[in-house]
Amino acid sequence: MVALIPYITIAWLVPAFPLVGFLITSLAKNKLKHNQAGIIASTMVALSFITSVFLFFILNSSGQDSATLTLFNWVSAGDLKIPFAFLIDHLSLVMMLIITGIGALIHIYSIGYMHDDERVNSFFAQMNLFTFSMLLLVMGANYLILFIGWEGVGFCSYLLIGFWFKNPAFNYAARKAFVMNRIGDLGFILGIIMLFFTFKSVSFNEVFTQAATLQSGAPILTLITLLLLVGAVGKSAQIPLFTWLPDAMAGPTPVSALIHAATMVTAGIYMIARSSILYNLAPITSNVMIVLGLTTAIITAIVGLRQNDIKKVLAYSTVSQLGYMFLALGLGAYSAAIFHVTTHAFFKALLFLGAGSIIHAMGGEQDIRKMGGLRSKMPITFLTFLIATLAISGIPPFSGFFSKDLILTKAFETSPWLYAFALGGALITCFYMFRLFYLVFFGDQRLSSAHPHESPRVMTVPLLVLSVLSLFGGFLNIPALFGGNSGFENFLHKAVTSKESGEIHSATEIGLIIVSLSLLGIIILLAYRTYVKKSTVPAADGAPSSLIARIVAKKFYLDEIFAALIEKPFGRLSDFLFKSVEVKVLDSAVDGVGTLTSRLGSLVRRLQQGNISFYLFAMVAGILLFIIFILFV
Amino acid sequence: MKELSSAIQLIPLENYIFLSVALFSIGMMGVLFRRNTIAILMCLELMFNSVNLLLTAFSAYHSDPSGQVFVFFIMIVAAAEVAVGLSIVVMMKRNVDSIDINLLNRLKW
Amino acid sequence: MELTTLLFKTIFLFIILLVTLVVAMYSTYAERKVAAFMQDRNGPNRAGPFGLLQPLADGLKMFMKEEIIPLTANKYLFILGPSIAMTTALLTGVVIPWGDTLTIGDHVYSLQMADLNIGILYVFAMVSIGVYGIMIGGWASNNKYALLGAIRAASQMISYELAMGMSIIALVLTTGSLSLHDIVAQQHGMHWNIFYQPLGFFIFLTCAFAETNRAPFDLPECETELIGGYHTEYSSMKLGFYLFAEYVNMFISSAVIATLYFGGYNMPFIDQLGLSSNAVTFIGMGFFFIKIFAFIFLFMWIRWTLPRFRYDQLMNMGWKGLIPLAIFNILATGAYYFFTSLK
Amino acid sequence: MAKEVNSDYWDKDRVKAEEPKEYNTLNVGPTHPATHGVFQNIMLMDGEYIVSTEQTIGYIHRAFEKIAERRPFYQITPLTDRLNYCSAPLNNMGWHMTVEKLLGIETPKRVDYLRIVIMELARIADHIICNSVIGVDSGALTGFTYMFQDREFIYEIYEEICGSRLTTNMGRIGGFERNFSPKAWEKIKYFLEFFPAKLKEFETLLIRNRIFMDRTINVGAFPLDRALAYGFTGPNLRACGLDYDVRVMNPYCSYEEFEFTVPVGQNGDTYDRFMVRQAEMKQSLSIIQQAIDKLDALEDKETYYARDPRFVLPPKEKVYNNMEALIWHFKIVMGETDIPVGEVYHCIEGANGELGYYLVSDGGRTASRLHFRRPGFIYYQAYPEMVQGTMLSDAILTMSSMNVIAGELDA
Amino acid sequence: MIFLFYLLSAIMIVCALLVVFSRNPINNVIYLILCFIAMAGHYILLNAQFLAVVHIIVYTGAIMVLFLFVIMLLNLNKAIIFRKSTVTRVSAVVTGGIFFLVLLAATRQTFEIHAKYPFNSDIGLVSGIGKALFGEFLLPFEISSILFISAMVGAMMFGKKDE
Amino acid sequence: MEKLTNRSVVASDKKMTFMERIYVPAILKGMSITITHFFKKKTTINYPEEKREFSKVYRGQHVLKRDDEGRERCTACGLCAVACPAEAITMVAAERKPGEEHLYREEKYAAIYEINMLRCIYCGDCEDACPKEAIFLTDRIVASELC
Repeated sequence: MVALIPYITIAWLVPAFPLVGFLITSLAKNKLKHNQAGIIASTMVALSFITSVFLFFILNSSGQDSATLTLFNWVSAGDLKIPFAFLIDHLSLVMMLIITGIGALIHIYSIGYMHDDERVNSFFAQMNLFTFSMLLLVMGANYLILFIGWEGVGFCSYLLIGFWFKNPAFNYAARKAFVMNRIGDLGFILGIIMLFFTFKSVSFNEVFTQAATLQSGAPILTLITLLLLVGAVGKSAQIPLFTWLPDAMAGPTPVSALIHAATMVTAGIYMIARSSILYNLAPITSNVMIVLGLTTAIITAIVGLRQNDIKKVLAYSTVSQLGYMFLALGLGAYSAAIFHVTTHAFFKALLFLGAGSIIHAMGGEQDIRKMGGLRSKMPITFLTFLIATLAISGIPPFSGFFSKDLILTKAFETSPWLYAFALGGALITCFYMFRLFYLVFFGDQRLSSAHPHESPRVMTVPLLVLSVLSLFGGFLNIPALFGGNSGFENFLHKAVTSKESGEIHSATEIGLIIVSLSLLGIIILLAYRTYVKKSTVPAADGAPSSLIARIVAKKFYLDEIFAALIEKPFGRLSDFLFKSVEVKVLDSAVDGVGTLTSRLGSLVRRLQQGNISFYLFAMVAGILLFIIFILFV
Repeated sequence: MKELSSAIQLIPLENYIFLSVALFSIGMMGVLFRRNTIAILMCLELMFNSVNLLLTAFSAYHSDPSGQVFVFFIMIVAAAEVAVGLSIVVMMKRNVDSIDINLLNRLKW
Repeated sequence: MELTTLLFKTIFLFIILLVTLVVAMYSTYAERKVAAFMQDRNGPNRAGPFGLLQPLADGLKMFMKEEIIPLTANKYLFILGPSIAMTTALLTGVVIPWGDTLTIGDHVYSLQMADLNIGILYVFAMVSIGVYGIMIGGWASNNKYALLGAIRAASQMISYELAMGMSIIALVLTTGSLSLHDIVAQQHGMHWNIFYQPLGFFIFLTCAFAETNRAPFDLPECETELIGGYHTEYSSMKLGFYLFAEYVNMFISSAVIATLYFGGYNMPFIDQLGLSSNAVTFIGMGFFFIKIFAFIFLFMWIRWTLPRFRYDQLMNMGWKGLIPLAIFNILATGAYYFFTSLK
Repeated sequence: MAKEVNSDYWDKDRVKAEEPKEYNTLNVGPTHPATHGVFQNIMLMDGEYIVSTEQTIGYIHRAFEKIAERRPFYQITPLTDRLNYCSAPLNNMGWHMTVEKLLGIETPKRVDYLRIVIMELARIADHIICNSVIGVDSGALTGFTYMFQDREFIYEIYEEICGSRLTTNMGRIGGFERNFSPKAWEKIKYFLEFFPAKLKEFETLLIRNRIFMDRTINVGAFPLDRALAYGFTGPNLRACGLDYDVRVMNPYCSYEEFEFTVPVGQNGDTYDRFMVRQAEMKQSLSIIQQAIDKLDALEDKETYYARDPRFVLPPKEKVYNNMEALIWHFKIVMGETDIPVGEVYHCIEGANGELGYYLVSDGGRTASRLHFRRPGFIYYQAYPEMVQGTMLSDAILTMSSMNVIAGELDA
Repeated sequence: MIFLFYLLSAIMIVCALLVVFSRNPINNVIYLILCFIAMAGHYILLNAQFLAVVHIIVYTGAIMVLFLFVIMLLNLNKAIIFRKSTVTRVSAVVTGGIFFLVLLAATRQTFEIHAKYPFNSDIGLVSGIGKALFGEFLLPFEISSILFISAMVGAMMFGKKDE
Repeated sequence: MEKLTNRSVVASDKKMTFMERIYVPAILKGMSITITHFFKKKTTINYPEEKREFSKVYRGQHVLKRDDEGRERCTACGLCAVACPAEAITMVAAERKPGEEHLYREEKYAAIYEINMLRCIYCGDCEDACPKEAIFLTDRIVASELC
């Protein structure tokens, strides 16, 4: 037993290190030599990782559930008293470890990846700022700090997506991500405001304590949770606000790995898991989440089948996996969701970094149709990519298997149909991932101009570390079925209240696993036949194909539907408002005021001759009159 | 010093009021009278100081230091005002080669 | 005020003025001797034994010289300049505690003309008025070199006043009083402020050099650039006043430094001697003057060693060097007292 | 900072039209304490900054070259004294060598070495003046007084050799008027002994003092290409970074036998010029030591002039006792000796730069055209360019560090 | 002591009038300085020693030096030839006079407050003002530093030459 | 930058160390030098009381010498006037009268021998030129009223 409170004070160091890194790299942007910014930034993140690990052990050995570190009084206006405080509990620690640990690896990787970029110092500054914001998000002890981190990561994401801002398409992608996030954020801040009006506080502890007393299914709770869900949907790229994430791949690959796979997009998951008490009390919202999550998982997986850009494939798979997490959240299996967040962070970061390594090797080429045969050229990347692919497909004993299986099992507990759909999505995932894998690494090299080569050590070492994590990450939570003790779930249980669910027979469980594994094996073989044996290469983008294929390739026309449903009506409305209301009513009113003023002005102008002495005279006379008035009248 | 410190008991407060009113009026007259911007600034200082004197007198007669603290603040404001005012004069001299206040009738150079 | 006190004060005032003038006069002699000795020369040795009458001869020469007021100069201001310089230089002496109390009969007289409770600020006020002497004189000469000198002098003195004031603030933090009498009384024994405020002393010393326009801060009058600077056009006794004012300033600033940082008239181990209080007072006064002369010597020593700054470097050093240092000193002192008071 | 303004600033209306109120003119000279001679700089000032400068020369127009063209060669020596009067023996020797070149007189080695001793002493004296005066102009008078004692000692050495101190008129065409006395040798050796320590002391006083460094570093810096374009030579060129030294590039007077380094600066600022001169003094000391060693090695201790009867006065005993000698004596003094027709340019490394003598002879008893290349005159041409945009204090230091000697401005 | 008061007041009023009516700006400055020094005398009479010295340091030592500085820099000595028309000047004097009378009338009620309060000779000393300044008025005191900074920045911006 | 020789050495070092940057050590070093000089022997020569020793060959005031028998050596040949670069010497020659043999050594002598001391530059050329060893520049300092 260790007394937690004295040690918890060092928690402020965790976000402080990246902040310092950001300050150094941004202020000394022009002074730093080539690699210095990267080294500083990586060191800072690594330092905060070390601090987090330390905190982890402290928390574990203390036996306490949570601790709050209040730094200073932040907002104090009327009733609203919000301290700037950090909440350290198991949930936030898990997130901190993911952010700082994977963040550190990605920072190190970026030293190699961004080596030749001229704005490398800005890059690291922004990455550090992102890490800082993300840490604020997960460490904040109330919704306001969470919101600040929320907005901070959104802003950094915007900056980093548009990092190569000279390309207008990238700029557009950045703007799109920003705007879509804003839609979600609107819901989110409304939710926070509702929270405040309901509970007169935004602090987690107080809100949850008060919420526990409320009736389950109370309308106000449903409203709040729905509004918060809107925020989560925006941030975590669920239907219908998911289209920004594939476009966000415009940013540098480490950014995609860190922000758009491992950390930021899971912020929504984190937020809902954090508010699990509220969600437990709002069954309607949970059902909405199940539907949303499952739809997202399946639809985006289908879309992923037809993508040819290596990063786009990964992006859709991310969205799909996020859908699984939402499914888990909706099922009330919060710890399962967070567990999937963790394993997903490992293997998806690994996938992105591997993709980055490949892109690096191919000289910037991202089209998988032009790759191929990289197996021998890039052995380390090949190996690590294989591990990651197996992990995401859910092959035991890789980490993805455990987390995905957990979610599937939970789904089966609720309804076999859910299980079936979820499994279908997982199979599709498996197929397109192996499609990607085979196209990239097997066959012949299809682009003759590139000279692929293994990446430098600064890039491969993070890959290896991550692959180890992807390989063994699942053992954190070995289910009882395999003789484990569900360590992760128990660990998180202290911070997150999961819904009670029905027991499931272990034989059924084993059966389910066997079914899914055999299906997966078939899918892998299928993919092997298609892409290795037959060496099928996907058709070019413009090639005629079936309707479904076209629909899939066009992402179910979601962007177009958005345009038709939202953009055009708004455009018409604004057009109407501009042409009739503004020009005719408002402008003429304003102009009338202006004309009146100028008429009056031309009358008064004779006094306004710009002669200061005259003004002074007038002023003195006025004061005189005033005093005389007061005194004698 | 004893004699000096009890001096206020001998001088009626009215005297200070008369004096500062007179100084204020002189300063005011100067502001209206002169066209030289620097001289006008000086007359403003004069007016400030008459107020200072009055504040100090009241403070002394009330045995309350707040008045003198206000004088302190007025000095601060005066110093800031002079710094900005004089730089405006310098700029004016540069731009129109004169410091006649009547030439300062354009809003923008 | 009692008649005896009044009488004493009057006599004392005259003595102070006399001593100030004599010291300043012989400072000119000392300066020439020190300079000569440091430069392997003999210095003045013709007027009287060892040239001791040289200051008198100089004074006589100054008086006998023709008064020249340039035709284009502003006559009144031209005369006003040196007068202000001289007056303000002499006025500062009244707040300096030249010695402890003197007991004559039943009366106890303080050897300080006026124990203002804002003594240091008074010194500052006089110093800040002293700028006018140089500025008005330099401007009234209607000479470009003189004007340049006057402008340099004014900006230099205003700039260095800031750092000087800040170093004093740190000192006041340690002493807790603005009264020079209290400050000296506190340093009884060996509790000299130099041991508590070494950085403040260093800043104050530097600023004192700048305020008295002594090398390496003698830009306003530097011979090789401005041909004498603000007093280029002056001759005869008006020039004498300027030169004299400089030496008076040097004397007074040495006295202020000795008072503020070196314990004034306090002498270590004087209590153990068991002397009568009057004897202690006189010995202390002597010791005080020894300190003053040491500082005057330091002033001269540095002048004859260092090259001078350039105008912008001077400003840089004042604004970017000394003022931050002084602020740091204040903060450090404040922090020290804050944390010691916590215990 | 100062703007580009045409240097013909005294077209007051034009300046006024451009910048109506900002600038005023300041006369630095002709009797300014920092000009060290009679010349005038009319500076257009923007506060403390110099916008442009016009330098005026001609206050001491003495028509040197024209006077010299009317005189027999040996009478020109005292005139050369007055070019750079800080290193008069150097000028004397240069002139003698020029004439020897025209007449084809071969000087004995011992004369060469003696000349080198004197020339390097003169160089040291000159550098002492320049560097100590930089100290004076920057306000440190004391170092000046220390160094001037040493210059005084060098003058005593001159006095032992030729009887005069400042304007030496030392040496004669073909050699010296008399051999060095033992006392002179004693003094030279004593000087070599004590001077390095004094030099070190002077350096300690100034060169690593931040005030001095701030005052001099990057003050009056002059890029090498501009310096070459103006025709800089000597320490001022070497301060810009080019190691051009006549003693090395175009050896005369047996300089090729001596080992010494050529100190150079970095960017030609005042500090570089100061340091180059300091280093050159040390080199000169080593050259003198080498010359003394070589003299000691020579068997001959008596030769002090070339045995050429045409221009070298016969010994006085011969004049009294020998008719031919008397005739030659009269011929030489009257300037009636035959002079070959020819055209000669001879340059030496003067203390201040390449000191050149261009001599055209048409066979008459005087030069038909004579021109002195005075380095100070050349440096002063670049002065406005060097000080444009700097402060008044910088201009003063730049001027003293260039070592412009008023005597060289007119000829 | 009342004599001292009258003496100082006379000096002040005469100097103030000279500031207004003297035409040479340098003389204006010098008269104003004299006026301020007399005012410092008044402060001492009022037992406000600290204020007296600060007044001298700030006004005489800094503000007026600035005035003098600017006048010297701009060489305004000869430029002052412009005058206002006689009407304006007369009306200025008249207005000033009326203002004086009105203000006197306005302040006449205050004449009685004298001697209502106990006399305390310590409030003008450093400690008294310091306590008020760093207690009650701490915030304005801190804010005044911001004012100073903005004034400095403003002055620099104005004074900078257009490059 | 190209080098003309292999002898060049960069003489200046403009990088300041921290100790040099804070002024004080160098200032103290300088002050220690000046204070040692304060106690050193002074080099001043108090002129009228003390006099410097001149070298034997010092070129001071001109003297027309006489020979061992007290006769003037000058024969007014005019070589000195010719040799004088400053044209400072004028002389009027006169014939030695009988009976003046104890005054003048040769038949001719300078009745008037004038040196314009304002023009004379003490170059010593006249001494060189004189075939009779008559004119000499001595180690006497020329009194100020003479020039």
